[in-house]
Order: sequence, then C-alpha cells, then structure tokens
Amino acid sequence: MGKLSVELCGIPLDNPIIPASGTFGYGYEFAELYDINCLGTFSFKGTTLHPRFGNPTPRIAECTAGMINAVGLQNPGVDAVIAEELPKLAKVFHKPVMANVSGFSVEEYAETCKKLDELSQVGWLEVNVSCPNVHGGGMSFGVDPVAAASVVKAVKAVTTKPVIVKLSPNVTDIVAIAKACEDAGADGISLINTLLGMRIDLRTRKPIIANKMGGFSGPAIFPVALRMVYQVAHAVSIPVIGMGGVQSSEDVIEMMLAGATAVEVGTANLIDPFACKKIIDDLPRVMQRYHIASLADIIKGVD
Amino acid sequence: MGKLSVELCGIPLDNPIIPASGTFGYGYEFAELYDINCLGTFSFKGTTLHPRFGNPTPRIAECTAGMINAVGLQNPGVDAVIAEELPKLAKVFHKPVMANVSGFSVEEYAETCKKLDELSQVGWLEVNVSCPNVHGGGMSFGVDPVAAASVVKAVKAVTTKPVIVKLSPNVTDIVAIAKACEDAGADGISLINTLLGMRIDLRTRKPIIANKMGGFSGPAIFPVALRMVYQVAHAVSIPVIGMGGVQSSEDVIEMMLAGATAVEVGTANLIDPFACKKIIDDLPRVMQRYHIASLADIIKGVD
Amino acid sequence: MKQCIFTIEKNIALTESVFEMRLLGDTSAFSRPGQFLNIRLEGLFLRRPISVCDYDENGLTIVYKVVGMGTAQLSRMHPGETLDLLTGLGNGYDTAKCGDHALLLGGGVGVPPLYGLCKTLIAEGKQVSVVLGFNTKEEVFYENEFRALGADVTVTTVDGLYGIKGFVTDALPERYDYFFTCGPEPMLKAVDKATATSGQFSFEERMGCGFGACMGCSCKTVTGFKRICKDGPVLEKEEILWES
Amino acid sequence: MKQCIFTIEKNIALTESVFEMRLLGDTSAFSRPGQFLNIRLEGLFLRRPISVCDYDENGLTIVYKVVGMGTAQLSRMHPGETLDLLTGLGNGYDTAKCGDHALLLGGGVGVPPLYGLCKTLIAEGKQVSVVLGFNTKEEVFYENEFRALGADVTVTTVDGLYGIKGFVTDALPERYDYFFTCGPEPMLKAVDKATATSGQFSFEERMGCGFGACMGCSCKTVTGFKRICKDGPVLEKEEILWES
Repeated sequence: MGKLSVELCGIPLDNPIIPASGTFGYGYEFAELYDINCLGTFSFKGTTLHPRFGNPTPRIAECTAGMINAVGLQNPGVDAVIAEELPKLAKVFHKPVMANVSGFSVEEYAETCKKLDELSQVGWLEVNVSCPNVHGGGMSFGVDPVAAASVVKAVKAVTTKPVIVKLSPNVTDIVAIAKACEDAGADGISLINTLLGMRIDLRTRKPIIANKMGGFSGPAIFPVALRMVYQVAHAVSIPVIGMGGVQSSEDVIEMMLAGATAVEVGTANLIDPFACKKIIDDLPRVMQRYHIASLADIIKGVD
Repeated sequence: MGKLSVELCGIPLDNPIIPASGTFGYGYEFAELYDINCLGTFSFKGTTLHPRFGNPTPRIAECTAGMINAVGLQNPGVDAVIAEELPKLAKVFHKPVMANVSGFSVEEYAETCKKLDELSQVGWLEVNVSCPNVHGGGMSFGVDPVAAASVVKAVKAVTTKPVIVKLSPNVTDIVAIAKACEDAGADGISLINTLLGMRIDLRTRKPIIANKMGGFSGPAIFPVALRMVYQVAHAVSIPVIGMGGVQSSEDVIEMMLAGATAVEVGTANLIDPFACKKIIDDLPRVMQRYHIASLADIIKGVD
Repeated sequence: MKQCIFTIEKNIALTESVFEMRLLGDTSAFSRPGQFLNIRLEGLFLRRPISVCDYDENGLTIVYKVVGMGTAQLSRMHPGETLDLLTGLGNGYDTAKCGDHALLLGGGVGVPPLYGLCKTLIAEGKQVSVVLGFNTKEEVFYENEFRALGADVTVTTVDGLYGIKGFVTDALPERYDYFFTCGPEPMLKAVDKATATSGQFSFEERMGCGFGACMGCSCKTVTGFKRICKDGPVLEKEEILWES
Repeated sequence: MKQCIFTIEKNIALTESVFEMRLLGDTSAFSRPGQFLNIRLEGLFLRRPISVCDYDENGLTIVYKVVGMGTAQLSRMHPGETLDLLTGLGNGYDTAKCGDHALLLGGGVGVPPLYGLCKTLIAEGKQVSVVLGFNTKEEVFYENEFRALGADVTVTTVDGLYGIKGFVTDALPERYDYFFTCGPEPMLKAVDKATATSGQFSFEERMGCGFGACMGCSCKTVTGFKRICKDGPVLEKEEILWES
C-alpha cells in the first residue's frame, strides 16, 4: 500500500480522491484533459431508471464562495448509460467506478441498481436519497430515516456490490438518518449533498434559478460538511466518504481527520477542471508538512 | 414615512437595518464609533436569567467567507443588564431596543422576559429558541415545533410587547417550526441563527473550537438564509426579519424581496465596526439603481 | 480545451460600457470563430464566459460589455496583468455549410464573435453582407472594422439616430445564401422568422463550468438534449426548438 | 479605536520567519505601548490582530512571525501597498504602576511590544533590564535595538548557541521593582512562578472582532470576566487566574 492509499468497503483505492457525481459527467470528457486513472475512482453522473432532461434553465446561480445548481438529474437513463456511456469510459478508465443512482420510488432505485449490479466495471453503488419520493408526497427520502432505510433495504436485496448512501444535509438529525441506513445494511455513507439555497436577481426581482431554489455547493459549505462528517463518522461503524466544498489537499486531510475514509471533490472540478489531479499531486507535500506518513493512519484522527 | 422606513410589529423603524444580537454588545461601545441612532434599532447581547461566562476558549474559528463562534451566551444576567447595561445604553440610544432573550427552560424564558417587559426602553422581545432544553434532553427548543411553541406561549403570557422568535436553521422543516410559533401567538419571526459547523486544526489534530462545534455565520450562509426567509415569509402572515451573511445594501434588498420586513446584520459588524452605518448610507444609491421608491414596497416582492 | 495564463496587452473602451481587450497567450485550443473562453476573476466564484472576437497565433481579442461585477472588474484591469483562462470552448461557427454569399446578423454584444467569422469567410473567398444592430447611436462599435475586412456593412439603431432605424431584421439584404447570427434571444427569434435560408445561431445561457461537465446550460433540440457550452453555443436553424 | 488605511513603507525579514513592517498612517488612536491593531487581508475573512512594536505621529512598526496564511500573505506585501487597519486596540501596558527599575521579559514574538514599552519607560527616566528569550541563535532579533534605547539586555536561547542557555526565567536579574512580560503561555506561567514582584502580562487568544463586541476571547479573572481584546491583552499579576 502506498502512503496515499486507503480501502473503501473492501476495495483498495490508490488515493482517497473521488470526483463527485454531477461534476465529472461520465468521466471521458475529463480524460481528454488528463489521465483520470490517477484518481482513486470517481462517481458518475446521477443515473435514473428513465431518461431525464431535468429542470428548465437557468439552472445555475453564483454565490459568495459557492454556487447553486438545479440541474434536476439530467441523464440518458440507466439503459443508455450501460449501452453508451460506460463503454466509452472503459476505454479511458481502468479502475472500478462508483455508480451514482437516483430514483423517485423504492422500486426505481432497486431496478436501476439491479441493472448496474451486472457490470464488473462498477465497484460501488452510491445511492442518492436526496430526491423527492413521489409516493411520499414528494418529500425527500433522505429526510426520513424510515424512507431512507427502505431504499437501502431494496437496493441491498438486488446487489452484491457495496452500497454507499449519499445523505442530504438539510435535516435536523443527520446521525439518525445515517444510523438508519447502517441498520438497513448500508456498506458506507457519503455526505454531504448540497444545502438547499436560493438567490434573487435584483434587476428582474425574480429567483435566478428557474426552479426558484437549488443545491448550494462550494467552499462556503465546508464547515457544515465537516461537522456532519465528524458526527456521522463517530456514530456509525461503516466507512464515511466526506464531501462538501473540498478544494485543496488541506481540506482533504481535514475531512479525513474528521472521519472520512475517502473524500469526494465536486464543485471545484467546475472551476478548475484539473482540481482533482492537482490535489492528488499536492497531497504528499501537505502530508510531509503535517507529519503524516500514511493517509490511512489519520482517518477519524480527531476524537 | 421616509423611503427607507418600515414598520415592525406596529413599531416604525427609520430603516430596516438592525445589528444582530451577539455582534453589537449592549450598543454603547459602538456608540463611541458612530451615532447609533442612525440604526432602525438593534438586538442586544443574548440575555439569560442568570449570569453566564459561556464556553471555554478558543471560541472562534475562521472559515472561507465566514466564521464559527461558540461563545455560549456569555452575559451578566438579566438583572445586571437592567441595572447596568441598559442605563448606559439609554444615554446614547434613544429608540426602542430589541431585547434578545435565551433560556434553558420554558420557565427561564418567561421569567427573563417578564423582567424585561417592564422596561419602556425595550420595544421588542427577540426570543432565541436555539438553546438546548435542559428538560428536553438538551435538544434545542428550536428544532421541535411543540417545544418552540411552548416557549412562545409562556413568553406571550408575561409580556405585552411584540414577541419575535429567532429560529435555528439546523432543521428539516423550517416552515413547520415557524408556523407552530405563529399559531402559538408569536408576533414575528427572525431567521436564520447560525448553522452548526466545525473546523479542525491540522497541526494539533484537534477541533479549533474548544467546544468542538459552533455557530457558522458570515456571507457563506447567505443563500441558505435567503431560502429560509423566502420559505417562511411565504408561509406565515406575521413579519419576518431576515438575517444570515448580510454584508451590503444589495444583500438587504435581496432579503426584503424574499420576504423580510427588516434585516439583521451580524458578523459583518465584527469585521467592519461601521458596517451597519455604511449599509444605511448606501441604501439610497442601490434603491435608485434598482428603481425602488420605498423599501416598504419591495417586501416579499418575489412570489 | 486548455487552461492557460494570458497577459493583458490592451484594455480600452469602445463605447461607454463596451470594452475591447487584447490578450497574449496560447491560442492553440481554438479552431473556429464563434468559440468562447472562460475567465477566472479574483474573488468571484464562477468563471465568466466571453465569446472570442478574433484570435491569431500570438493572442486573442475579446469585446465585452460591463453588465455585472465580473465584467466591471475586468474593465478595471490593466496591461501587464494576467488572467487564468479556459480556452477553445464551444463548437463555434461551421463555415463549410455556407454558400457563396453569407449574411451576418449581430445585435449589441452579439457583434464581436461575428468579426472573426467575417474574417474567416472572406479568407474563404466568400461574399459577406453584415448587418449590425444597436439600441442607440452611442452604442455603435466595429462598423469600420467589419468594412476593413471587405464586408458590405449596414448598421441599424433602434433610436434611428444612426444608420437604418429599427432592428437588424429591418435591414436584410435581398440576396444571400446562408446566414450566421448572434445576439439577444428576442432578436434571434425575429431572425428565425425573417430569414428564408438556412443558418446558424449562437446562444447564451448561465453556465456552471463552460466545458460540458455540469449540465447547467442544457437545452432541448430536434436532435436531442444539447449543452450550450459544449455542443453549442452555435446551433443550426433546423435543430432549434424555440421556447414560446 | 479608529479604522484607517495605512501605507506600507518597509517590510523586511529579521529572521527566516520574522518580519518587520513599517506602516504610515493615522496613529492617533494609540495611547500606550502594548496595544495592538487588527489587519484586514484580501481573501481572508477575519482580521489579523498584531501587537504594535513602536509608533510615532507618522506611523507605526509591527514585527510579526509567519505562522499561517494571513501572516504569509502579509510577508509578501510590498512598500506602497495599503492595509485597512483597526488601530488603538486593547489596554496596553500601564507604566505608572512601575517603580524605578523595570524588568522586561519577552519570548519570541512576545518581544516586539516590549520595545515600545522599553522606550516609554526609559523616557520616564526608569532603569530597564530586558531579557529576551528565543529557541535558537537564528531566531534572535532586536537585541541591539533594545540596547540602543539604553536598556541592559540579556538574551537566552534554548539551544544555548547564543547568550545564556535556557529560558528567560533562567536569566532573571537579582534586583528589579516591577516586571512586564509577553510571550507564549507556558513562558508566562513560568514567569509568574519565577518572579517575586508585581507585574503585567500580555496574553494572546483567538479573536473574532478585536474590539470587544463578540466575546470571542473572554477569560476569567479575580476581578471578573475580561475580554482579552478590550479589557486586555495586558492583565496584572494579581488578577490572573491561571488555568492548570
């Protein structure tokens, strides 16, 4: 094992850096910029059972130290992902990839995961429970321990791959949700998804985002993300992937000290397409500065 | 009425700018810097029934576009506030002041508010329900509609002054809490209090804050604050005070368009002690730029 | 796409709010007129996408209007200062589709990308008619620059104090084989209705990344979903689904 | 307290990590040695509090150690650049309490505020003995500056390669009436134990505002709760409650 390597749900990673879903497409476009095999892995674009265009535009609003997006899970649907996107990815990425799955009913989650379970290319299933439950009055699965657990149970029943649940931070008690997912059989937790935010255009006196509100991400949310990673990592015994505003190798180390086994980098990729490569290249320097021999040693280093 | 003036719970304000509790002390120190009578009003340091030193230090941690504080409601107690602080304030501030009250039981809230109710100097009571309920397992009053409502009912029973409830943003459903407070008789809602955040010192590998976690504030949280102000202002019929990362007169106008009748400015005072005065002086310029004849006209200007 | 540091050689005002900036740096990622770049600005989170007016092996020219904090900050920068750019973004205009006589229709800040296009078309030996539309006489820019390239140039102003009174669609020439246009969406819709031939439209949308990663600027077309930043900003008349 | 813009006149390295910066601007808010200022730095949210080494009617001097992003940024600034400062912060040292023979004990970056204090005491006609403690020979600074003021100066180093080997408390003179000290907390505790007379200690704490508004830097004392930034940073020996 190299000094950057960690293990995520039984699968070794050369390093803990994972581009977050929705900021890295299906990978092959970034492969034109640098060899993405330097990554630990990456989480591909949120995939649903059926194709989706997503929300009307504008979908993007700028904020201080962050941005709001309301893309609305645009994706070609799991069948097209398997038929077209993943073969393209296979040509340029030779490591297990993390499949990010969304759904609007327990059945949809299960059916989508079942299709992805058959692919040797897929190492982990990252189940995003932040989507509205159409059978639950549109309330997000991720804000209710019972609903979140029901998704985990249904997915675990159809796959042998590690199931990582991606949690929404827009809740009163993140620990209760995480524990419910662990009890339902989740193999890992990733957090945080975006904070619900809004901006208004003073000229038009209308919300900047066509959908009014959207997901707030970027360095601005890092302290909230770090707090939740710390809380969850100290409450569950399954591995935690930390994300939320991570921009630098210092941020990565702070997340791991808080309890993250691996770290997803999201919005930073949109501002600097080389962000993840730069972080990986910079990690040894920062490890030396803070006297860290191996990243695996510092996971949950803070009591 | 001037073009900056608004009305808050039946009391006119020359302008909607209100320094937020905990960032302006009991006012008289800022009066050495500028005539604080230019303010709409201000919300004084969170006051409890008994004197409190608060939390151990370090109490402060820097973040991107914000800071975390864990002061822990240091204050001399309501009797000393009435005997010493408010008379000093009366010499330099000639408008009704907003009394910010915290407590650790329903009885404490009520007793403290009852003492403050007798002061003509006090215009409004701003009840901070973010503190832990010692009789409720230490869970914050502000995360439970029933607990929050019980505080409002108890306070309303002992005062004739307008009661404004200051809400915590660390909840799944801010609208449910706000509605519960309105139903319990609250005269207004102010939000948002700080987001729960954390930072870790990479050198010491310990949380920067002695208390581990603390309240995250500053421009970084503005999009979350604006979203919650919008949601609450469109769900209740009592006035809403918007706060959270407000730094400029543009931010003030964005908050008012979202639904704020008045706007509290907090952390900005700590970085620039003249922040509130500068915003008040700058408002006419920005109003002209966006063709706003009177601030009162734009409240909840966005559907 | 490339990420490169460029040095400002020139940054001058063409009108009260429109600036022309010449930047020196690696332009090898550009292959067509109508492509854009994405500028990182100190203290602002998102990059600012701006269409390229013209480029050569040593550098490029952008012409931008001050509309917000980002462009205001850009307008205050001086020669010698550097900028972090993502270059070679977007598909750009495809001149191969154009016949012998091209019509270029530009409105306001939609004019600049047509300059590089005009240069290319003329180099390809084509006849080029250009109609440039502005709101007022004071806002007119680049008329002579287009003429210097050898194009037949008409200017329209809404206030009628310069050139033909009205919009670009009020000054279409009688004969042309193909058109290229860039401008505000209402103008593009008017051009779609007023033109008889095929042509290419360049669109604007709020972008997250500018290089196809975030799906922030998607639109529906006859040929499926497209990203304005990566599959656009130029779309062909026949594939566009106009929102009413 | 005042908020003023200062211009950097000089910013030079005294050691590998300690810099001396001379700033020109309005110093009228300062009334005592041992007070501090709070510096706003581009891109950093909180101001950086730094003790004043010396000041006159035209400007002031700070001596700071590069320990983080803020001080690193400060060390890269050049003469002519400006800084937004909050000036005249804190209580400073009260020389009226001191007898004829003052002892000044400084450790590392605790040394600078003692320089202005030494100047004041000597101007008041007092005899001043100074002990400056550093970790290594390379880190020693300001020894000659203190001597030039007319003080009796002793230097200690932990590595023993310069001056007396050990800590400042290993080099206390036999006779003195009163002491003033500034340095890291372990040193202050050692000074408290090693000194026989009364004296004043200058403390450090993470601050939010630096001017008494946020209660971020409170401490408990014999005389009640105090804010390091406003009621301090200087506390008298008798009022201090040492945390074990």
